[in-house]
Amino acid sequence: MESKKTLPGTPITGTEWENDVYSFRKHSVQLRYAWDAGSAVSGFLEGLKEGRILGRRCNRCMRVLVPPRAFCERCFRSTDEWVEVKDTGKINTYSVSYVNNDASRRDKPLIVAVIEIDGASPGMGFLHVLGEVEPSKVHVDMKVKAVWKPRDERVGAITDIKYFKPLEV
Amino acid sequence: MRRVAVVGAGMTLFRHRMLETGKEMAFEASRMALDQAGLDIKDVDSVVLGSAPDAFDGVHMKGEYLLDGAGGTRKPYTRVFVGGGTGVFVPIAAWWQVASGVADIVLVVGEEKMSPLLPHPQYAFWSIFDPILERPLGVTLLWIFSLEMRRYMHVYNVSEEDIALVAVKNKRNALDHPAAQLAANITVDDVLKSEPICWPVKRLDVSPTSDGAAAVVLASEDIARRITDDPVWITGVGWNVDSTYWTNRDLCYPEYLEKAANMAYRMAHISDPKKEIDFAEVYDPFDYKELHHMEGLQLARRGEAPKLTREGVTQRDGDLPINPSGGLLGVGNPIAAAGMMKIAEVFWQLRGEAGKRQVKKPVRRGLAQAWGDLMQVGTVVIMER
Amino acid sequence: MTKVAIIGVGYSGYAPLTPHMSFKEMMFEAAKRAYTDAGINPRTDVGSFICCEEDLWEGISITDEYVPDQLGGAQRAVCTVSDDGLVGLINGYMQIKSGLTDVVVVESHSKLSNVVSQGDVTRMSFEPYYERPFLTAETAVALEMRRYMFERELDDDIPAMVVAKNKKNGLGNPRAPYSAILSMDEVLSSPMVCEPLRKAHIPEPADGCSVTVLASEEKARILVDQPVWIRGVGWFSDTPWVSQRDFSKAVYAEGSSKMAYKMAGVNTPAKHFDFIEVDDSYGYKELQHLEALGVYTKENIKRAVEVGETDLRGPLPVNPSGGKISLGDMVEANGLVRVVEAVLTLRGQGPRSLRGAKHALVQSWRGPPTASGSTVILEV
Amino acid sequence: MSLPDGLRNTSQAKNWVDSLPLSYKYSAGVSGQRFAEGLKQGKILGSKCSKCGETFLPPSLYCPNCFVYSSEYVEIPPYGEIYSFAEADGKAIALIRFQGVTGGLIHVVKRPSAGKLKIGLRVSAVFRPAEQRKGDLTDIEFFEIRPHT
Repeated sequence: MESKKTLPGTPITGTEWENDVYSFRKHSVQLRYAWDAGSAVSGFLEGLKEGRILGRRCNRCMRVLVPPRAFCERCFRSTDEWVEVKDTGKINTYSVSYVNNDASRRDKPLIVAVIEIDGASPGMGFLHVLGEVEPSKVHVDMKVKAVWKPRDERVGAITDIKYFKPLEV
Repeated sequence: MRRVAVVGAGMTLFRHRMLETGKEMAFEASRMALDQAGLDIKDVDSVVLGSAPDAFDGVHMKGEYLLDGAGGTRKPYTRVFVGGGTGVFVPIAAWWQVASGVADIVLVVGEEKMSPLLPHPQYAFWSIFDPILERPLGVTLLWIFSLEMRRYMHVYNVSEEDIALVAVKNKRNALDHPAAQLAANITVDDVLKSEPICWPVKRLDVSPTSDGAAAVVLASEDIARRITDDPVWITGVGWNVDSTYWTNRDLCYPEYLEKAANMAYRMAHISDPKKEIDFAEVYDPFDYKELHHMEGLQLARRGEAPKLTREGVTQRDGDLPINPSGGLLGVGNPIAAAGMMKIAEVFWQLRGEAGKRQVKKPVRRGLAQAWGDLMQVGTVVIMER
Repeated sequence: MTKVAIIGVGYSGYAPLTPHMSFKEMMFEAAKRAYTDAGINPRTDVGSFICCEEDLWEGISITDEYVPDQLGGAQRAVCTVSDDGLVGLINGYMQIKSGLTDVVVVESHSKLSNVVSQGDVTRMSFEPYYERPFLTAETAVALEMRRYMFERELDDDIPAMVVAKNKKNGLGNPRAPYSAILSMDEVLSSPMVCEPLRKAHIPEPADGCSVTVLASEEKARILVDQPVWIRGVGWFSDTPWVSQRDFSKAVYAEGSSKMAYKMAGVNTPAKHFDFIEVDDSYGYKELQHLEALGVYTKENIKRAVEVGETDLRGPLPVNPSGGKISLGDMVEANGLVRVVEAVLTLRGQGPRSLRGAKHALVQSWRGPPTASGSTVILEV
Repeated sequence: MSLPDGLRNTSQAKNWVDSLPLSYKYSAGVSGQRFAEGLKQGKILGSKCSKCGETFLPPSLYCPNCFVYSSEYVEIPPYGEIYSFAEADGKAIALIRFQGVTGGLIHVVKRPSAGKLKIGLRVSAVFRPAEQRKGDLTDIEFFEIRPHT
């Protein structure tokens, strides 16, 4: 490859792209889906609507799985029962997002975290956002608690929890 | 198990946007690989293509769309996919075609055209998350990597400075790569002061989005010996996928990569990878990933990779050169093509054809690795002279 | 090198809607059945898991992320082959042949009921600059159908007879949700979608999951009494450009079957098989595929349909399962769905008239706008 | 609430609705760019392979048979014939093939005022006025049946 000084390819500059110097064809589409949540996630969402976080226990490895699933991936068997876990937990890891999902800048940074839920097996938790706290005050292992939307605004969604806030505040 | 050799490699420039369609880039890289192998398309028994999400190129079943560019017309042709791990997985899927005796010569192509997606290719990554439990939170790809980076830093007490050294090294290595998109001479300070995107991830910690393609040709032993004096053998392959439930795993260490590597080491009869691997192209879409992956590959003990980096061990003239190509951070990250670029680099290094990028010590055995999905996939290929 | 056998099959769904289970739960159910059938534990006995699926049918990019757990494949060698399930099976076959491993699981599924924008997703599969502006799946199919019927001088009644036959075959198959007693006249009076394509020609979408377990000869003989051997495999693609194809023939089916015949040593395909499962989309595809497989010719295909040679009780039953017309369109799972049917039939668990069948061929096509397909030859 | 292990009635089965809004800007590519420039001049350009001599439409940077760079772009006279057609919603879409060319163009065919569309009918491209052309296939307004054929 060293002998070949130039590699194939025709780069387009930002200006050429913006001004449509070349021939482009545009196509926009809104792909709509309606995913079946299934038994485990349906139960989880119903729990959220009631202000409760639910896990599933596997009676072989005895783990309490959060988010819940109908099967235990370790034992390859159906999970056995619902377990209500707490709406508190500790931060496993966190970060501070300055961008939206289309790479545009956010007006205000957002703190996101993986939260290990109390009552689930060690290390089990889910992704959510933090509120009522400054980024500089957050730390790994910090205790947090869910802040729920009012009952009549809950619809059975992960966003029925508005955010998690520090427990000691 | 038949022996399988790499006999040629090729690639396009990696750039933010290219005029070429995905088909055309696939052709350009494939043609170059066939030329290096001295082969015609009629010699090729089968074609395997790798490309990451359809949402980038904007074509559903894009493997079908790309097939003529990859040389698949009127041939056995297929596409394999393991997220970001795809680039290093395509040659594995081609390897078992040759090793099984079903094919003698296989063209292996990695392609990615990320630029068509508006307003930004990053948007596609929203759709990799669980539609019910994660997407409603507005999650981005950067979140999960910054979460993993933070966890890694916390558990092994790694500093942002140590991590930045990887970006500095790889972008500098890329100055010698003719395909490079983001080669640069920068300092640790530049990285630390670059704009925070999703702390602890900053602008210069991250590889760019890119268009590009890369290809290699695999051949059975008898054919390889006939067409080249310098075949490079694939002596180990491994891959592994961890649980989907990434919020249930400790992100500080990539267990799936350890398992993928062990699969490849077993096949290549390697018992002490740190001693037996001469250099490696490890997956570095973010600078901390190079460290993380060195540890998963057991090229460093857990938490030890930052120290090796600080000591210069991973430089081109070091004892264990890592990413002499310049990696994704320097050369660019057209996902499946980026993994294939690493395969091509190991091939060129082992043949002594890497020019200014050639590592200082003599090399006999190299490793290429990629990673992807929800921080979940490890793919490993070991190649030897 | 070792022979490769199918030692277990499992399925779930196979219905227009499956609202009671997520795709993961559907996969778990099919996998459990396949592992029980094969007598294996996926956590200890499997060397590799292969899943066939496409992102936009799932509504999830990098959809292989969501595969391992429900198959028992977490922290194992799992990969996606973005192709028909039959090509996944062929890759599993090669993994075993290469000596890489001795047991491979191959899975594919459809949750088409969850895809509200099915038409838009299909349109996204057309080449964006030259072809997408003018084509939909229906127009692309109608173009080929018209030309094929023109060249073979077929009247509308011939594809309709295929549809009626396969709808009827499905009535004997407990897994076929779209089976029916449907006369040729009813097919011909169904609404015109895009002339000459009618609504009754088009396979209806279905949800479902198929799982197969493959094993080396040594393992197969230890694990099961009745392995089904894979004697030949082939996969092949014609040009992706709709505009550059010869509509009169299925080049991909010809290429893939030649490859499989060579491997299996089949010289006279017209006489070799006890039954055949082929892609039967739109009725006419069954005919085009049978020609490409070399079991009929362009001269005798019309008569074969007219006199019922391919009927369930004819000399060469084609699609005894009811085919895609009766089982439904399960996108990437289509080929694997038919492998499950063929395996069950070869084990004597299919139609009564096929008890004792020893040789079967399964062929699949990826659907519009592709010209890619695969063939597998099975034997007990 | 009693917690069901599985779902016990349809109302418990949840279904999550969302969409994936996707917006693309596709490059016509190296060969597509040449084709687009041809269209603006009222020309249909194909590509020719120096190795096998075959001419392809759509034009391609490479010969799909020989897999080498195409040597030249050649103008194809805008007269072809209907290889096949499909009719829906009062519109006819046809694959039009040109003499000596592999491939063809898929486009709208204007129905004849008398008679029906048939395979084999000869058609010609009707270009939009030069000032309305944008460099994509809609620069050809439609194909029409050639009179006196």
